[in-house]
Amino acid sequence: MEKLLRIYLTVLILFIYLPIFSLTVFSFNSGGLTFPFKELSLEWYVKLLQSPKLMEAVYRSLKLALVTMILTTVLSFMTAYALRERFRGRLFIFYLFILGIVIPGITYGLGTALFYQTLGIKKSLWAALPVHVIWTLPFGILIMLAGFDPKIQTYEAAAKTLGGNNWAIFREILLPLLFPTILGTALFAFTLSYNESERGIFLLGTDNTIPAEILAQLSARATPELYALGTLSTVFSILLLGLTGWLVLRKS
Amino acid sequence: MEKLLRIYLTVLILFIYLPIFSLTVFSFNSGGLTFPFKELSLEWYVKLLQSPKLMEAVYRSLKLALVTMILTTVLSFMTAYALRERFRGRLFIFYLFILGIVIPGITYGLGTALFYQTLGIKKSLWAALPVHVIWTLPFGILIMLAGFDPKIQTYEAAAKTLGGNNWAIFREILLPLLFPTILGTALFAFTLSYNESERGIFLLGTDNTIPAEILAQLSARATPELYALGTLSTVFSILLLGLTGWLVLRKS
Amino acid sequence: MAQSEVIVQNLTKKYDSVTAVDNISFTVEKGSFCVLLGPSGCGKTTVLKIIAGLLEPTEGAIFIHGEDVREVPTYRRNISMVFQDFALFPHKTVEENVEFGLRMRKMGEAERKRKVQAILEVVGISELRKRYPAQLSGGQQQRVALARSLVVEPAVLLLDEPLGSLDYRLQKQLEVEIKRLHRELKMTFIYVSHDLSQAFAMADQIILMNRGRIEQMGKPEEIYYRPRSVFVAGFLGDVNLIPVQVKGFDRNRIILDAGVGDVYAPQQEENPSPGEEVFLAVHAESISLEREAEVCENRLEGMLLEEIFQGSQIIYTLQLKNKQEIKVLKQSNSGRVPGRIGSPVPIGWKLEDSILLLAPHSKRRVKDGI
Amino acid sequence: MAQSEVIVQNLTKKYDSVTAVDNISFTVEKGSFCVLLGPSGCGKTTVLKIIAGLLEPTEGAIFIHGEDVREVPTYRRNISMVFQDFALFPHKTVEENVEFGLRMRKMGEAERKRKVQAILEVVGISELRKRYPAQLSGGQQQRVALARSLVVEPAVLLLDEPLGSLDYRLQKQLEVEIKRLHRELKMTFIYVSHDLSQAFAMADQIILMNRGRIEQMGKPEEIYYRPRSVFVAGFLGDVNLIPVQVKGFDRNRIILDAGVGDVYAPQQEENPSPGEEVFLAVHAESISLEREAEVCENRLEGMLLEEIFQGSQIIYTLQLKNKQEIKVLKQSNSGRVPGRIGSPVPIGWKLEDSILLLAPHSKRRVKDGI
Repeated sequence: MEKLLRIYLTVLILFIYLPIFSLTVFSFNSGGLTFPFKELSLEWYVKLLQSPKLMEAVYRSLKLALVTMILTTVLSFMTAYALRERFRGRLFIFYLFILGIVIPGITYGLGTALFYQTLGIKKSLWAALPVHVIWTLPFGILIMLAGFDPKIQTYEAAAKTLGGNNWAIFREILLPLLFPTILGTALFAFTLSYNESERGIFLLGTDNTIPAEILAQLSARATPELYALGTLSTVFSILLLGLTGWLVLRKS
Repeated sequence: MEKLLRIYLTVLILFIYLPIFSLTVFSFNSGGLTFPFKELSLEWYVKLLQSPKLMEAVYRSLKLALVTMILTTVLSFMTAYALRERFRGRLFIFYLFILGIVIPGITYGLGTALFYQTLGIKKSLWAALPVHVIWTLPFGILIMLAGFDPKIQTYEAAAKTLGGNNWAIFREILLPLLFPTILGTALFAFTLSYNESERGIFLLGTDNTIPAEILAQLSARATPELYALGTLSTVFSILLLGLTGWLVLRKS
Repeated sequence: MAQSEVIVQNLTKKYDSVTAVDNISFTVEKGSFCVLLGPSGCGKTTVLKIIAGLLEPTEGAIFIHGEDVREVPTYRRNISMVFQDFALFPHKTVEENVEFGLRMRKMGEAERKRKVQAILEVVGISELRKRYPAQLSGGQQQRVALARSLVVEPAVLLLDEPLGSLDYRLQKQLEVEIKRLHRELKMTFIYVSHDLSQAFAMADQIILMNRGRIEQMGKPEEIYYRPRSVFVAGFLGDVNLIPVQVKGFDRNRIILDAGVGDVYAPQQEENPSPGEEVFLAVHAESISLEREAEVCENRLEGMLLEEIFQGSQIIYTLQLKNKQEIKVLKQSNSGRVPGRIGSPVPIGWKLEDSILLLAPHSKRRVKDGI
Repeated sequence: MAQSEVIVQNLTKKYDSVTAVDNISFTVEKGSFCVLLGPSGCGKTTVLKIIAGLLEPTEGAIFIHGEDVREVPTYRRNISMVFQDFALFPHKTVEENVEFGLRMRKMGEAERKRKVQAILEVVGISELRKRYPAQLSGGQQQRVALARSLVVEPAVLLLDEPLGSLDYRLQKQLEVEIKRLHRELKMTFIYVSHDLSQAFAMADQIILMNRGRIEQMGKPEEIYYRPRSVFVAGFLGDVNLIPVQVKGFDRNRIILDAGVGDVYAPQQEENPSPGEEVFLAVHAESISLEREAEVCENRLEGMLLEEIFQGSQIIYTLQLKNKQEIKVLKQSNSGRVPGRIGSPVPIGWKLEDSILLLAPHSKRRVKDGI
């Protein structure tokens, strides 16, 4: 039984990672897209660094992801804090947020574009900020809610009976105890935003983020420097997720 | 304090839903894309139904989502069942699955396309199935793990001491107790797959699913029947998520 | 006259349709040790949390040190609380945990250090002050929790089943220490417990609750020797409840028909009427067997069913002719063994050990709800 | 000679670096009631789970009904188990819960119904058979759990602190009922508990564990009157542990220096050497006060520190001149009050009540780890 499960898990995981692996392999192939692997080279990585369009897009993506991260972290803390209390409609509100995950990304992006048009807001990098936050927020709330374990409520009660006011409790109890969770939320939000393309694509105008730029370039022609970029993005995402996991689970 | 939180939640939720709302409003506008709302009409919905290309794409999306749903449900049950046991590397495996959420969708789709090319697999609807499963699986595993509450392990132990073998325990204890969670996982997977575009787009070839078709048509020109379609998809997603929520939380 | 430290007035707490606390009132005197006692779900912890300000009452008022605290938040109520699972801050050392309340009160560092050191010595854990809670045993954690609550010198210390998660042996040791701390520090303690022996060991005043109401309050001896309802008598554990019917009165006695013979109880301020069906409560240790029984005013005959060794005590179970069981408690070194299982044994008790229960719901069966 | 139902042989269970069970062996006789007793974390539940097959041992063997069950999965071991939190299937009615084990055994429907009805009557809940577990009180749930495990007529019934989550009063009632079920059904019971009085009330055989090892096993009276180590004596609760030094021997006695005078213990099979430091254990209820003390062979003088009312018993705490505290237990109706707090009181006990503890770790302080 246990052996079977082990084999199943191994196969599934191999299956998930093989595509990434092939992308990585070909990004180091001096031949580029085609099958016979010619020669190991960093050629495409060099080209990537020399492409101002791609590098600008990377810079834009990083800026957007950073601001999204800050907003998401603050908002998910507040939301999770509020959702912890039992009140009428609590679950309904929770599901209203979770809807952000299942709602069709393209539809949502399209709707926002239309909404902006109605309000007369111009397309730009920062116009995509709200849809990024709305995409990352449900994940942030889920992580935060998991982090608010029931014991924390007892610690808060204890701190109150010892004379702690709300601010003291936040500073002395919540912040230090939830610090790993907060940091985990931040990193997860950053990663999600950095990799987002569907929602933002209609809002960015000419300010393409990197996934939007890849999508745009791919419509024309697939160049191997995109493989190099994909490999780098993937490695970066894995590192951030690893850090998130370590932070969230370290205490238990 | 409580009032402030209420206001904050209301504003945030309004903010999330206004774009969807404007999409919906304009889908009923006989004028179409432009701001002055002319007249309430079902014109675009009728056009949508009369567009064979869009309707075929909807049919393809439903087929793919259904198969993805079945595979995801079975695999997430097995994975969550395996991950429940404490074993060395358990968390590592868990994070390998979760990576499916944060990995850049476009990169992943691109990698898979490359991988298929290497293996000589042709682009088609079913070629997108693996990437859909890999996208929905981490969510499925998360829902299942949340559903496997620790008490279930005690029920299993009790059933064992009463003479129940593995199959009897699955049939009599796990299946009935986890039924709402299993159904919830299925619905969530269906919704995610139905709305997926990034990963599949390079694999579908000419067999566009509906989000892929929307993306393709939008590169050319935004037509208001897409608004009608977006509105329908959103309503459909909301209904499925509502059902999921009800199923997962009914027992508690 | 002693000063009242805490006054609870017509307190009610409702959750949707459930009434957890139902219009209760009591007073705790300054410097006394009050135990809120009762089965789980009786509302005792709810009362404690309302006093602490961690829950809001639906109706009623709380006065602490003469002040109506309805509008006063927890952190300004001059109370502190010890929780069942200790609730030590896991990211702070023992010293930092204990210091927390003093820092909240903006006390200077030198004085803080001095006070922390002093209280750690009082509870006997000064050598552990640099450790984190996870590095301590259950008993040590409870000492830290006590120190942390005591160091702020609250007007009232609230304790919510603080020994509930500890081993029996440790419970007994800490009971003694908590009692000693109370005596030395002269604070007012309000202690929630479901354990009768804990209440007896520590309380000046017991408030016995059931289903959100107060069943009886008073000193341990009052509750033990003068239970006022079948619930209270049942809660005391080793009490025999014998259903009887009032036959009449002679001199200073009430004559009762126990079904297997007449028994007697002292006359009350308010006597029951002849024909009324009531319960007679007799403590298991008040019952004499064999020769000793023959000099008692109440005499019945039982058959020995069972003999259970309990360490320092032995419980004998006897059966009357109408199948009513009678428990008798004897110290195990008393050396008398009342014959063999199945043999007849004379049973007796003194007139003053007959407790008549006249409370309104005295006819409810004790097994109710089990 | 009685037949052995369960044999545990050199059982060891290690988790990574922690040894939860350390090479223990014991035998449970057919039809007996065996209690695995010990503080939390002593390994008693681990042993039970290994017998049930829910955990695999690191080393050692288990025999049930003569069969080595190392390779036998739980569902074919002919045992059943009652869990601390009952573990009733929440989606099945009482009847369906109880029926489960019989269906697993492929029993026909008519016989199943008959057996379920019979066992529900035995545990006294036949009127609840259509209810779901969530609609039952704690006591009722426990009866269903018992019925569900008993109906399959296992060779051995395992009980893992089945009363741990119930109120004190309910515990006492169900103790009696479990004991009665054991007597009537003549099954072998293995019961895990941390509660000494539960073990005393029910066990034929107590296996007292500490830190993964067996400290002592035997009948309740043996453990109570002949504890073999400081741990066991401490676990018994109301035992006075007096550190003494062996001075010498006279006639049938060992002369011991208690620091405040000489005391005596009966000579042992293996006597300690003069000069050795050992502990003397004396049960709190074996100690006499005042006039009664003067006729005892062991006599000391104490000062009354404290008097704690405990319901049927009173605990007096006295202090010897060297600050050693002595607890004395008297039945509260015994009427003798040993003077006022602070007054000197003669203390005495009989020679045969002196228990000498020679166990290897007898010098460890009882407060260790607290």
